[in-house]
Amino acid sequence: MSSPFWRHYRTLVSQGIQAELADLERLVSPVLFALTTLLLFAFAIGDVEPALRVHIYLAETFLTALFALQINFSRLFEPDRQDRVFDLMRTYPVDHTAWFLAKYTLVLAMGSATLGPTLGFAAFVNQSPSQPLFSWVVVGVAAMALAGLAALGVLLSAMTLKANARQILYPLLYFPLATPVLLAAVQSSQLYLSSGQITADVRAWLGLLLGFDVIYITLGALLFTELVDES
Amino acid sequence: MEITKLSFAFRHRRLFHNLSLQVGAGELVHIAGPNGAGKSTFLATVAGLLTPAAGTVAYQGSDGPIQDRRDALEYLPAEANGLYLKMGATQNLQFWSRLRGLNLSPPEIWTALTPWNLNHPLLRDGFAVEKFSTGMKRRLALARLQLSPAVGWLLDEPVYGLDAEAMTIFTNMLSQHLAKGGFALMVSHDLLPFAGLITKTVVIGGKPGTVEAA
Amino acid sequence: MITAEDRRELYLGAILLTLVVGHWLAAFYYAPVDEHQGEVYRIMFLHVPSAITAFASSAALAVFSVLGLKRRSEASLALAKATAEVGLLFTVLTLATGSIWGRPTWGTWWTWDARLTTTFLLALLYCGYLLLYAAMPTGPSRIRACAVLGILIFADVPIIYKSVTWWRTLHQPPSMLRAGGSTMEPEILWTLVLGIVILCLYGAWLIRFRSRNIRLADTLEAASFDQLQT
Amino acid sequence: MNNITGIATDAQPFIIMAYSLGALALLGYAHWCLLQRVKLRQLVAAVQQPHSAAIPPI
Repeated sequence: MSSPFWRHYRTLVSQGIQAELADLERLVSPVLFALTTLLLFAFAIGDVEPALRVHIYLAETFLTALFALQINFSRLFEPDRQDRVFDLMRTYPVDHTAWFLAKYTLVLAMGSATLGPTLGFAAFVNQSPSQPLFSWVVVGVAAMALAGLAALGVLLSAMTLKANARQILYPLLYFPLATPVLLAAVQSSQLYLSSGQITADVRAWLGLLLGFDVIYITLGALLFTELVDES
Repeated sequence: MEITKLSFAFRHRRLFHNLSLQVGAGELVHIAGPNGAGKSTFLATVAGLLTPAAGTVAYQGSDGPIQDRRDALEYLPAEANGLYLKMGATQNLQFWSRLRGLNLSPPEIWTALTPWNLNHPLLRDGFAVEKFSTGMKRRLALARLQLSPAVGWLLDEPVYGLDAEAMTIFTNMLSQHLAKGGFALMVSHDLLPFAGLITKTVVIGGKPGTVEAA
Repeated sequence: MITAEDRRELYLGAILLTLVVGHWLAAFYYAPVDEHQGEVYRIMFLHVPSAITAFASSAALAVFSVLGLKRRSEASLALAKATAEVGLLFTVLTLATGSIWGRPTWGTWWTWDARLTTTFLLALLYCGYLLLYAAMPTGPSRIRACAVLGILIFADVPIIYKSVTWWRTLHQPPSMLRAGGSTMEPEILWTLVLGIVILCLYGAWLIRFRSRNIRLADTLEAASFDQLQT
Repeated sequence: MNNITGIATDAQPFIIMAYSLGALALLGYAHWCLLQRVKLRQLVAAVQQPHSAAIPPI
């Protein structure tokens, strides 16, 4: 497996991870943002009668996840933007698909590092004696959502690399495109939690989520090359 | 390397037009011309960063045409060194050399740092490169160049920020590279150290893209 | 100042515009009264063609974006940008007429009807495209970035539509926006089809006209840079 | 167009509102494009005067 593709992939992933570890702020700030957002939701929504608690919990969790992940995605190329590393990388014989996959893997890792605490903390603050809200199926749904969003995130990040007012432009492009993921995640989790098992409806929603993932991973790999080629 | 009729317009402004140039083994081409004439744009175009309006850049390896220009060229930008600023010197060199297919152990990287006297236990590891001085960053970038197997160097103000001692180290390094059959295109405001080495001069911004033998 | 070419373009535009107005008259007087909604359903003859033009524009945007990636020319970017602009115009028109139609029909200005919601998102996506166009400096990287976004938008619309439709069917049966039940009387059907064709043609004309303005502005920008030079 | 004869009165205001919005959008945008085209043509004419840099015929 030492063909250039995998060598480039491993080199880029390990460099990406080291860049994250070298600058811990990049991992901590999205989590802090997520926890703050969850508190804001709790203060805004206040007490909820049990019937609605599950629905509110899921809405809060996935909205917070969507916002927090957006921070990870939009700052993905930050280390590469400094000192023209990104341009230099383009003059190196790097396989562009390996480059995309490396960035995708990296943002999956960063995303899980944000998603984990978000899901945990949301269940923790919203639970009640009768309703322990944490469920591994919801975590699975969140993982599927992350898989699609990450591909979209990498593509948008590379696309807006040279745009000015990037910080405000990114969410304006990301959120509308990500709505199907939010819908699918909340709906499938809610149907599961209310019925207790994977019904046909839940499977339908998960199928849509899977469709989104597949489309955006393939589009990502194809279109990333277009973004990185000359100039 | 064979450049034929390369022309480039930046924001519809013609920087160089129909510029043709042959660069053989052991040649050092000096890119001359007033500021803002497009010297850096020319190097970036040859490096593949910018799409030329017209013309081609062809790479003739000893055993036939080179498929990917990026295998043959190592680019040194003018105002940047391509360094991960939050990481250490060894990590940086290891990354770029591994992308070139070299699997160097840290001690091997340290020996590459030695000529640029960056091989200090406190400096080479765990010390973010952003804390380096401009000259030290430039020397680290030149160490990357030295490690690279690429045959052609595209140097944009290589000696920027270097002190006299580093300047001589760079000149020796460049002449060794040329002696080994490598070539280089260079933009430099300071030509004194390279007097004997330059084989050709290309003027950009003066008369349109003419080539005069130095 | 107006060249002969401009004049020809304007004649074509005038013809299309009269066709649009002519169709409106047909919508008022030729199409019969609808037994469910009475007269107010006539808004459909503007709402549905406008919606179809808006979604057709997203397809056109994708086509110009792929062209943009292939040829990397400013011309394809100008066409794509014009398409996004006209698309935005028609999505906003669709939302406005949809909500005006909704008021007498359901008593509210807005319902989370699947098609309306998707149109709303499409409007946001067009705005995003125009923002990216404005945020990037002129040059090949802008052509590429906008082209990729154009393709993303087109890829996402069907997913959005499916997810929104499922989201709504869980709560409310498909809305009764379709006038005259499933089988439309021939007069209504033909008036509607005619309206769709005419409005799409008019939309295409708007795109062409606007894209030539953009090309003209690009050329003048180039001239101003040359002026800078001398 | 204030009283479209032959249309039931209660639906009239909504139809008028919708179609006038339609006219505003379709005509307004075309008008804006036309004004822009005229302005650009004037600029081109001004630029192509003998004293300024030559510009390829558009």
